[in-house]
Amino acid sequence: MNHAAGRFQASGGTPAEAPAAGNESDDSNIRFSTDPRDYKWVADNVPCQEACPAKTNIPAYIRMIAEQRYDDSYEVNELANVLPGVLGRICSRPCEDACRHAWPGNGEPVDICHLKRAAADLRAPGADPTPQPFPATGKRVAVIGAGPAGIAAAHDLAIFGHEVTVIEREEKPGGMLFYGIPEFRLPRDELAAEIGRALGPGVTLQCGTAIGTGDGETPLAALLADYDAVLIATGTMRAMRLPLPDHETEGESEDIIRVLPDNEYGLDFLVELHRGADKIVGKRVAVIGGGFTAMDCARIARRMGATDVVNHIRTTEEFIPVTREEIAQAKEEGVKIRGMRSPVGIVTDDNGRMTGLRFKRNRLGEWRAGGRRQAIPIEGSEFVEDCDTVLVCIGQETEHDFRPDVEIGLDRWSNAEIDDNGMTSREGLFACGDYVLGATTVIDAIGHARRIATGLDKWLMGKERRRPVVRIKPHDRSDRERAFDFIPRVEMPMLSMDSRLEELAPEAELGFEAAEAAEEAKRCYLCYLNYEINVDDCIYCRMCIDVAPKHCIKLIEGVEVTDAGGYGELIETEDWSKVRAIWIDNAECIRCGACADVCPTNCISISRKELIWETDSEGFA
Amino acid sequence: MSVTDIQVTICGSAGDGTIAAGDILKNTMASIGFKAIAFDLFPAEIRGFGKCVSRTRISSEPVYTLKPEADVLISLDDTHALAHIREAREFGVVIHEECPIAPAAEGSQVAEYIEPGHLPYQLPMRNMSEQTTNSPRSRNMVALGFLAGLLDMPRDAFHATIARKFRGKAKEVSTQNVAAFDAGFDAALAVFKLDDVRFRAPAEGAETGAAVMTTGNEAVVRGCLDAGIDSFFGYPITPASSILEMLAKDMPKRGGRVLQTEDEISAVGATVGAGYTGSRAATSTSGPGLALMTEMIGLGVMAEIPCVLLVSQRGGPSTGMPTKTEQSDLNLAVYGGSGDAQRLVVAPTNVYECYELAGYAFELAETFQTPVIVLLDLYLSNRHESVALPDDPPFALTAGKGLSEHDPDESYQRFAAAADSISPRAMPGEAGGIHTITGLEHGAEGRPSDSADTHAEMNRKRHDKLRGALAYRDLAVTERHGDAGKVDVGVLAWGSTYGETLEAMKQARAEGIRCAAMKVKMLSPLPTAAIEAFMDDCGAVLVPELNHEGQFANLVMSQTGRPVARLSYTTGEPMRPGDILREIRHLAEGRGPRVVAQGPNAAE
Amino acid sequence: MNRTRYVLIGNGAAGNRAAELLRERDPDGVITIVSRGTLLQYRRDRLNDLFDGRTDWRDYLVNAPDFYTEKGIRVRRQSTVVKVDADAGSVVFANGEAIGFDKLLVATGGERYLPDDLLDFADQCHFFDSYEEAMTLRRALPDGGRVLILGGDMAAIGLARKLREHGHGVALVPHERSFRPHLVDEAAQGPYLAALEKMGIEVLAPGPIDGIEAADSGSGAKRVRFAGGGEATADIVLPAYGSVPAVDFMHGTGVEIERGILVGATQRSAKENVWAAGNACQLEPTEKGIHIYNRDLVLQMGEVAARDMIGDPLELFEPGYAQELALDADGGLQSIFFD
Amino acid sequence: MADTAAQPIYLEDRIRKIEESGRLKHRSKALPTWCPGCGYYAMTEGVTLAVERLNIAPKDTVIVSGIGCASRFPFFMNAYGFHTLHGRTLPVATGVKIANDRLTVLVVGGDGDGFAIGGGHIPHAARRNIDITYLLFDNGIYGLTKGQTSPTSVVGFETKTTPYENRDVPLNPLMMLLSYGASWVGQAYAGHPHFLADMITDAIAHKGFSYLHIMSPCVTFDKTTNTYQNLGMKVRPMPDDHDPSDRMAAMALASEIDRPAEGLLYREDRPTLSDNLDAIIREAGGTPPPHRQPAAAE
Repeated sequence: MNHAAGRFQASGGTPAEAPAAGNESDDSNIRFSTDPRDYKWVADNVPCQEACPAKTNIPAYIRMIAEQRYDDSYEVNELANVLPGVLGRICSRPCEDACRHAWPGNGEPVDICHLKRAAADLRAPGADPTPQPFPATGKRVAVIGAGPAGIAAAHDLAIFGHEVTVIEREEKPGGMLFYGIPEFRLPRDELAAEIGRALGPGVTLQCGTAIGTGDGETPLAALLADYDAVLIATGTMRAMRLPLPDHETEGESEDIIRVLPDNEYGLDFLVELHRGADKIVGKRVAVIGGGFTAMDCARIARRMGATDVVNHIRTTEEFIPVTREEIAQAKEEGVKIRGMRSPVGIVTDDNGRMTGLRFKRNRLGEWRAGGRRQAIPIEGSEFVEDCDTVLVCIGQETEHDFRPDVEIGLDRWSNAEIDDNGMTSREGLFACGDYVLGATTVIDAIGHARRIATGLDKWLMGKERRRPVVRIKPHDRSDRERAFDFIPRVEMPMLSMDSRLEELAPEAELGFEAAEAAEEAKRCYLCYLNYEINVDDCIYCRMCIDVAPKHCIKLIEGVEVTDAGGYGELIETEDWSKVRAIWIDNAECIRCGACADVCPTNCISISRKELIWETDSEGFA
Repeated sequence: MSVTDIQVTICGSAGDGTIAAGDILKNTMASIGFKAIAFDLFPAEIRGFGKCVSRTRISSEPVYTLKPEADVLISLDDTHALAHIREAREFGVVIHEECPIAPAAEGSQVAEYIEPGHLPYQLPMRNMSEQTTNSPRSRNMVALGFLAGLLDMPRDAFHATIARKFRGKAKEVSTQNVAAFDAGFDAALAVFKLDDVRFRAPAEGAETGAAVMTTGNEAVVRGCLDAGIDSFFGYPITPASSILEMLAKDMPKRGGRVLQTEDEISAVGATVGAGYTGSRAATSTSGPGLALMTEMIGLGVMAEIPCVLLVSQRGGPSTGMPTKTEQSDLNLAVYGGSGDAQRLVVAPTNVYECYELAGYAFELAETFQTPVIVLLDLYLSNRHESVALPDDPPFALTAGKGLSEHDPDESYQRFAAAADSISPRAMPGEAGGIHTITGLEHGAEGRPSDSADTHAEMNRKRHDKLRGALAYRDLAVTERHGDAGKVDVGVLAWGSTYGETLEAMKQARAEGIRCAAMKVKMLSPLPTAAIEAFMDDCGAVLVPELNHEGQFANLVMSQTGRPVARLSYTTGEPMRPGDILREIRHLAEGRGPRVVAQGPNAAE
Repeated sequence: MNRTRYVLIGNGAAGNRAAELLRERDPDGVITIVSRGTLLQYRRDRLNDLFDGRTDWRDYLVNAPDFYTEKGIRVRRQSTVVKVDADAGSVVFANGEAIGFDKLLVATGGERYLPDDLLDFADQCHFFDSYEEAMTLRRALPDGGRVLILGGDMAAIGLARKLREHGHGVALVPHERSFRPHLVDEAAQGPYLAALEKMGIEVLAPGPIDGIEAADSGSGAKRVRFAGGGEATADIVLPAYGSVPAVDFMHGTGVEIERGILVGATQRSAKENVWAAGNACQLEPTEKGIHIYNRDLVLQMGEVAARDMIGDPLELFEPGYAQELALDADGGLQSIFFD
Repeated sequence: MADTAAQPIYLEDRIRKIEESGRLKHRSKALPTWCPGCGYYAMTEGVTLAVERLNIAPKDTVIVSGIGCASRFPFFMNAYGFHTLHGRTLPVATGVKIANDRLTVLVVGGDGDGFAIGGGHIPHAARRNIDITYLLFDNGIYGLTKGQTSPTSVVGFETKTTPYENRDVPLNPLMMLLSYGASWVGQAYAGHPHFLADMITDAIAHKGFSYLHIMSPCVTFDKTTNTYQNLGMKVRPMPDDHDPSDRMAAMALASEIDRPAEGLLYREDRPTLSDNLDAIIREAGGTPPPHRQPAAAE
């Protein structure tokens, strides 16, 4: 592999070359590995990065915060997830669920998300990363949709040296970021700034341009003709219809939610609100559903003056796909969550005005994917809850109306079907983000988009020009103290409740002060540090075991090697004649460094193992 | 009377050939079928002009001990002989030099001290030696010849012995000694024989030639060699040094290795190491050395290692009396060391048994996987007896359970439990038997353990396995002599004292006392059953021994719970049969047991 | 303290008696009897009994060994005195050893007198002066064997009587020294010789001896040839000419010697630290030096000497002169030497 | 590879490598019980490496220990082991070797065991040149008995037995061994396991009495003097110009106790005790029995 290029790219802004603490000053002994065992090591040992759809190098950026290197920290983020400031607020944080610190016995997860924001908040004004693009390729790529996926893809394609045009239907870029997420969660100026930076040089943005065959619309076929490649990133902008047994008879057009006043789909409600429409809600608002949209709707309703806002969910709190903070904050703001119920119909009075909702009680059923549970209606358990406004937020789906002229293959969920590079059944037509995945999260969309961008580039150029690689660098200390492990998770400072509910705009979360950020950053185990015993130098004295904080250093006779080429279980033994090695179980290791400090033969080495993107404008052999 | 029973004491200074003369005398007598027993006394500090005394008892009947008095006393050096002049009995012969080198100062001559009851024979030995050999060095031969002539001993037998003794030396050495001998012999023919010291030809059919005069230490050495000893480690100490010296000479001839170590601790340590490695190994020492060795003996017991300790007791405690005999190390041999460290202790009572027990010691050690102490005393080590050692030794060259006796399907356990409490023993170099042994208490596999059960069980194992030694092959651990059945007095004795015991018993029986004696050859474990059976037959039991505390009596009483009469004293000399006889009489008169712990003279 | 050292040369009656008395009077003195022989003092005068079967020498001892032990009297036997230095007070033995004395008693008795003409033939003869000689003679004399006595002193005549009792033949060759210690002139010998014949002793003709030799090989018998022709054979030839004082070793010591050591009334010699008693001494004044000391007299002498040695002399005693040899009514010999 | 880049350590490769090294077969099943960090671990590994390199079968190895922290050493090795008495390792080892020259005999012990109670045996093992290897572990303290002063404790050392500080001058083991006539005298440091293993290998390979002085901390009872840190700073490599056949030069090195040099101080080749004993046997007209001869000698 072309190391020069790897280093070049590395010096393009990965923390590898970012100005760093002493132990990083010498770069001569950095290695790059594509050994599957190293990929597997990272996957196994850096659970946050593994969990992050965009593979953000979380330990690196958190460590930099601890070192008050906010610009570097922001840059590390940007490289992976393009919109750190945004994600630092509204990310669904799969990383935190995976965080080692959250593992049994280790306490609460590190506040990875908010540290991301801290990097954005605390960095020097205007200190934007300046990625150096590849030489121009002369290829033109059209990206449909300026949502998270579109922005991320466009950003990457531009860096690959292509000429990119982003076509957005709405007036403003951002997609769900702008039209879905309420301002109190994502200040619009912050959003605009990040999008502006992301869609930097080499990207043309055309807003207010709809794709379609109608008047003033641009047919997709035409785009396919004009551009070397077209990438659909339109996401899932259609609300899912609420199935109501009482109203099954009505067809699509007579969806009671759409026809009956005071009933509305939350998605539409939010989009219209952010387009600038005047929206009002009654005193009593019933929100159906427990996703982010549902939470947003409920909290907006509170801010619009509703006094009695209830989230009706089919199962219970613990099974709904929003962060704990989200629920907590909603509750603080007076939002009620009522579980184990499914709406069966709308209750109306004589003159047809809605007065309430009829529900059936549920009981918990089978587990479903993503840690959800099935809800099984209980016959004859119906009951009614009165309400003035109903907002339905049970999910979103893709819409395909914009391309009557171009047929592509869809999957059983009617999402676009694509190959490894991201190309649909139509030559040159690619798709990414929710348009392919179905309704997911922002970070999912971004992560997917960047992968597809790589694939698209490969299709265009005929060879792979970016790939993940494991960067290994000696590290002479743990950067941590055992005491850090006992720091409690730092609470996010919040806007006071009354000023929160006064208007829609003010951001509820105030963000970390530098000190708070630093304190929280200390909590990170820095899982990218690899503690290894050099078996050649080991005298099996077990001094390391003696000081180990937990059963993290083991006498082993072997290790399972998985099909993936990585390591499975360490096979422990108490039989001296079978002790092949004393080995640090990185799954257990909390990177406290105590072992390295006491080893009499200094046979415990520390190295940073990071998954980074290696690029090569010439492409890899 | 037709019995010959003559005791000759030759007294001289180192260099006078005292011991040599004694050797020739006793060997000659043995060669013509007499029973002989002899005990030489060497100077504590060899060379210098230390005193040498050679005592030989020649008898046509079996004898078990020296007589307290000599029939003939020969002085080769009056200054040393003076002290022994009273040793000659009344009307006994005293042969002494007539012509000292220089006019002797008053009081320096035996002549002046010869008791009225003695029959003095002045003899110009020096002149005669110089006349016949041009050197005064053969005075001893002159004296010996005179003795032989005076007693009408067969001249030719002496010639043969002299020739044998000087075999390997220059021819004239032998001929000159013979000449000197003849000069003395002829001189004796010229003197009128007062016909008092009687010498009679040996009884008809006394087999000649088979018996050789042998010391206890020599017999021990022969036993070791015949048992195929591989390695020997020793440190010089009187009276055991000669064992080391003789083995140092003879073992290499058979491929054996001998090492003189830096001290007794090292000696026994190496012995244990070699024993552990499968070598037939032994060391030799005396009481003070044994005291140093007890710690290692404990290890041998604990780790179940075969090794042999040849111990010759001397006067104690501490440095005590290096050149005097005593039986005061019994406690040390049987009990010495820390913990419950039972080991095998065997004690020969005569020279043949020195051979027998030294040889069997190796078998016992290997069979029972334990240290074996062969307990002699100076008197037994140094005394000569005419014994016939077997041409075909009775000893097995290998013994004990080896690795082969362990079930190969099972993982090897050095200390595995067994019906006889003896585990198969693997030795370094053997595949499949790798193990580690330790002085720490350990489990069956040898790994240290301080669990209560393990300790109790292993202690039991280490003790139980030794019971087998009481019935090992054809090795008799006790022997009874004298009257059968019920007796008035039984004498229970061990070690060299048993000789005096038999003499005393003979006399007692001659006096009509029903009397029996039992020798105990194994002191640990003690053959209690046999001893109790003996005690059942005895009206009273006497235990004579050469120590102050009555150590054997204590041992017997503690293990049988029965009372015994003690005769224990320490004079540094062998016990006097007369003292034992006196106690036998005392007990025979039905007077109760008494403790006699003073010297013989004070005893009446 | 200073213990007086008494050395008594001679293991006979005088010496032993003196020793006994010295011990009684001087418990601390160091008393040493010196003897050439091997045995303790024994009764030479009783050796005739050998022929009655009393052959064990122990039967002739005057005292058992422990007598000396108890009395603390040392008896140095097989010790031949070769020199005495009276002034230095030392006695030197043949083996070169010297012992010192404060007071010396010479009681060596007499030694066998052998005429010059017999000196060459001594080894063919037997003697009867010591137990050893007596036993040798007895062993050599076969049953009924014949003994030829040359000269014939009283001891030999006593033996002859005993031999006759046991059926031995006895012959005697008279000599001027016959009947010693009695002094009997040859001329006066007739009746006494007759008495001998009466005793069954064959009396041969006197005359000088020419030679003595083995009679014939094997038998051990001896033949005596007489200068005057003629010869006689016997199993035993026993010269018996009496004795003379054994005092040669005393010459040059300063004592006066005529025959014996001349002593005064207290048995003291010319040297004030030297005494003599018994046959070794010669009492003064002598009439021709004739002296016949029987056992009683010898014991007295020893006692007198001892008393004087310890400084407590007895008043002069009258040496009872023994009577001459005599004949009884029926012609039998009468002598103080017959017990 | 020479470059300093952190070579990734792929566990299964390591495990395979160790497996192939064959040294594990010299270990027993029992897990060592020394204090974590103890230099004895380095010694244990060094020995397993050495005997494997020299291709000595476990069954032909005998490890003799005395009392002290070394006493358990044999239990952790797959070899014939003999845990003997305090200070008596050399006599026992002598017996083992004399009994069977085929065996490789290793003696392990500490400074207390060797130079205090056992001091009297060392001169004689050395002068006799018995073909055994004495690995002396010097941590200048009694560890097993929980921290008392030893013959190599420095002046001023404060322990339970010298609460007012040790005032006895420590002895100089290397100097002693050199003057005793040991035919192989070397020094190593537990903190340098690879070099230690090499030295142990050479010591065992040497035909004759080899003495290896192993400096180590007592991690439990000595936190001040012989720590890994202090020793690590003190030790220095053997000067290149040192000639191991020069006894005086070796003594000079031995006397520099403040800058202990790691490596071979002295070696000479001369007949071993067994050689001499067999020579005696031949002179006496006997034949050394084959059963105890080294395989080579058969």
